[in-house]
Amino acid sequence: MYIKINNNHIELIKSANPYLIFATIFVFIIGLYYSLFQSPPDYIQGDSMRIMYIHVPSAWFALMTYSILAGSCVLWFITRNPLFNVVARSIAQVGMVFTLMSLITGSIWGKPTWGVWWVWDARLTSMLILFFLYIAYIFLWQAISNKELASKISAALAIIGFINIPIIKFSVDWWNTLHQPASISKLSTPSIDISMLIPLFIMTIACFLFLVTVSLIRFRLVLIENKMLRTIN
Amino acid sequence: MNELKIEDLSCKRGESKVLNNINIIIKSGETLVVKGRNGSGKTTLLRILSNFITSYQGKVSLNDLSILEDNLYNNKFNLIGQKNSLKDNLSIKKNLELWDIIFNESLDHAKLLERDNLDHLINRDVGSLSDGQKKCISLHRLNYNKYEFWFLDEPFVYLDEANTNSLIEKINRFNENMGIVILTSNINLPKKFHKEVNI
Amino acid sequence: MTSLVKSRLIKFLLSLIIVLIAVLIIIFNLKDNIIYFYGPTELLKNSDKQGQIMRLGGLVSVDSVQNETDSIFYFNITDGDNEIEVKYEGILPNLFAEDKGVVVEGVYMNDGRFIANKVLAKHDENYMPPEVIETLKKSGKWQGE
Amino acid sequence: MLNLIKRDLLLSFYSSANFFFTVSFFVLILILIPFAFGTQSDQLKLLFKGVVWIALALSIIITVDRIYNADYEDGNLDIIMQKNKTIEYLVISKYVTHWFIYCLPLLVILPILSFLFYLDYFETIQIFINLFIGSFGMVFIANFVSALTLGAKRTIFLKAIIMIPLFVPFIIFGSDAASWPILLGLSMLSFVISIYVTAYGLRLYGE
Repeated sequence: MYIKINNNHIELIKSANPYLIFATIFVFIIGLYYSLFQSPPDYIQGDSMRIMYIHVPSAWFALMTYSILAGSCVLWFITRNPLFNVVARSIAQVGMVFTLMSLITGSIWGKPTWGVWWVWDARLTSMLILFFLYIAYIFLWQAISNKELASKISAALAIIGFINIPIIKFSVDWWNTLHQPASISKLSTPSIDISMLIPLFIMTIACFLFLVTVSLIRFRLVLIENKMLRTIN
Repeated sequence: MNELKIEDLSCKRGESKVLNNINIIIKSGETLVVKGRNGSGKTTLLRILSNFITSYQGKVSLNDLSILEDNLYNNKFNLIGQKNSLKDNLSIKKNLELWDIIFNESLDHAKLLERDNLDHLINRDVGSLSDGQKKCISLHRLNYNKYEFWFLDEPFVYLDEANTNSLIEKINRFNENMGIVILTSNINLPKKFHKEVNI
Repeated sequence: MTSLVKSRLIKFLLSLIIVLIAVLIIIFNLKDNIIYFYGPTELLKNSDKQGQIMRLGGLVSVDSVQNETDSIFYFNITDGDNEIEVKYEGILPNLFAEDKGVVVEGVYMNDGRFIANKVLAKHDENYMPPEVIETLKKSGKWQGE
Repeated sequence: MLNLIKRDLLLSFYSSANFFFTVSFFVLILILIPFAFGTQSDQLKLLFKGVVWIALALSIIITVDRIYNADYEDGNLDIIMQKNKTIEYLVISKYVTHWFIYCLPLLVILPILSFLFYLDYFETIQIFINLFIGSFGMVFIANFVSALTLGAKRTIFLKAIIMIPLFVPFIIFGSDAASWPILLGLSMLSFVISIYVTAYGLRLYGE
């Protein structure tokens, strides 16, 4: 079973690239404008809460990217369609960047709010472990010279690592942590004001565009690297 | 009477097809020489026959029973791969002891090594031997004698003329006892065996 | 072939049973191990925690903050039911305020007081601009602390 | 299965230097505590309970290259896999020998060390029980990581990066005496995961 992708698709991805990059930068600028100038400060935290506009989307996408990664590894094992393997490998690096981003912005936010850069509570620690899981996935693949084998082995590792995702997600509900629980999921009571939701929403779209753009570039590179194009024609 | 049958065997390694529609039948008492250039799939064929590779197209069967379903099949063959299966930091004697346990059979190694003129090496560390000597010791595993097939991957590499001849003699004796030998080689052998196949 | 399926089924069922037992064991014993801080009620219930270094979390009680000098503070931490008195020497974080969440790290003394050497402000999940808080409070819809 | 256990024990007996290195490594890490933190007995006691887990984790990480790698590289793994058609049995016997050769000596030496760090009998027994249960789980994890990284280059760092996050739960719960049931649960979970993944890895590298 070969990839159900032909050269036309690759060309399409290639030609869509500049537009996607432009759109990403454009939405990022709008989002930054809204979050830095248009939105009001928080009633307690003041201006330092603006970091949330980048912190929250990157944490979401760190988790989501890993879920897609593990999910496509599972699908690859079931269907044996190499497309899923290529997808998993294209998004891993972006996921790692998102994780690092949320860790860094989180500690910048933590200093003025909590009073410390870092605490060893369940949410922060499990997020750090997620970062190492991404590293393990990426470098395990690189370290094994037989690339077909490398894909299978690192996919198995990615699936095992998925145990960490529900731990990150629910750590704030299961245990007493310093990190606050999710703000968005509670629809009944207003945890976030609408004037703050708008920039958060724009920044989420910007992060999503970033994920898609970089993943598509990586997708093309991975295909070329694997010389899978040869089997298509 | 054993009959090993390979039907329409094709196998893909990574992106490249290494075996393409191979059909071979080998009967008891015969030797098959698998020839081919480097990377043509000789080792792959042996690893399919030894049940290590299980994802391939086509069918390999022993007496009309697929080797994947034959639970006893793994106890019938003796595979000598290209690696020597020797621990470099141990003496030959200790290595042989370890093999005895894995093969679940204790041989009179001193006598067998004397027959092959290797008995003077028995207390030497494997690390200090030459490649040819290591290969001879590796082939010593053929003395475990409850097997019906020998799968030999490049057995003549590193062997000098005398050792080559004694290995050929061993293979002949095994054939006379109705054993099947499948060996790979990319050089011309001094003797013609029963069957030869180019892949 | 059927024997292969059978052995796979047995393997699968066995591992399922082991996993279930393991998860049950973990869930039933996972009470206060990963806890980052204790609440006042939990601390008062367990008098064996006295004299140990730990973290205490809750809300700062209204009208309980007193400062002896510029750097020594006394305040009570409450979870609605119980209160524990905390003494802290140092600089309070900006977000420290009465009726707000806080986590303190220090020693739970034998006399039931808590000597803190570190105060962390715990942020809640609400993000609101100040004007909205005012209007919410006026209309009585504000349910936060 | 018994054959393999016998063979591995004999092999480790022949190259017993490995075994002494592991024990010395474990002891040396713990001996560093008083140098780093001073010799105050209360403090030593507290630190010992935590650092003993780090020492165990590191000792297992340095042994991980010896589980399957040597046999894979010299070709013995082929013979072993051929003779043990049910790879799960092979894996279980590797668990047994790996634990027996590399973890049991550490547990045997633990009481002596714990007296050096002023722990009383009761605390020693508690730590011993926790380490005993937790070491199994760590061995299971080490085995599957070893099987997954058989063909990888620069392996010891890579293995450490993969294994340390997986060891974190054991280290979190290990230092609390009352949490041995959680360690038991974790070990059981890692057993099930490990046995499938190790067998999968070995089959892949066998191909």
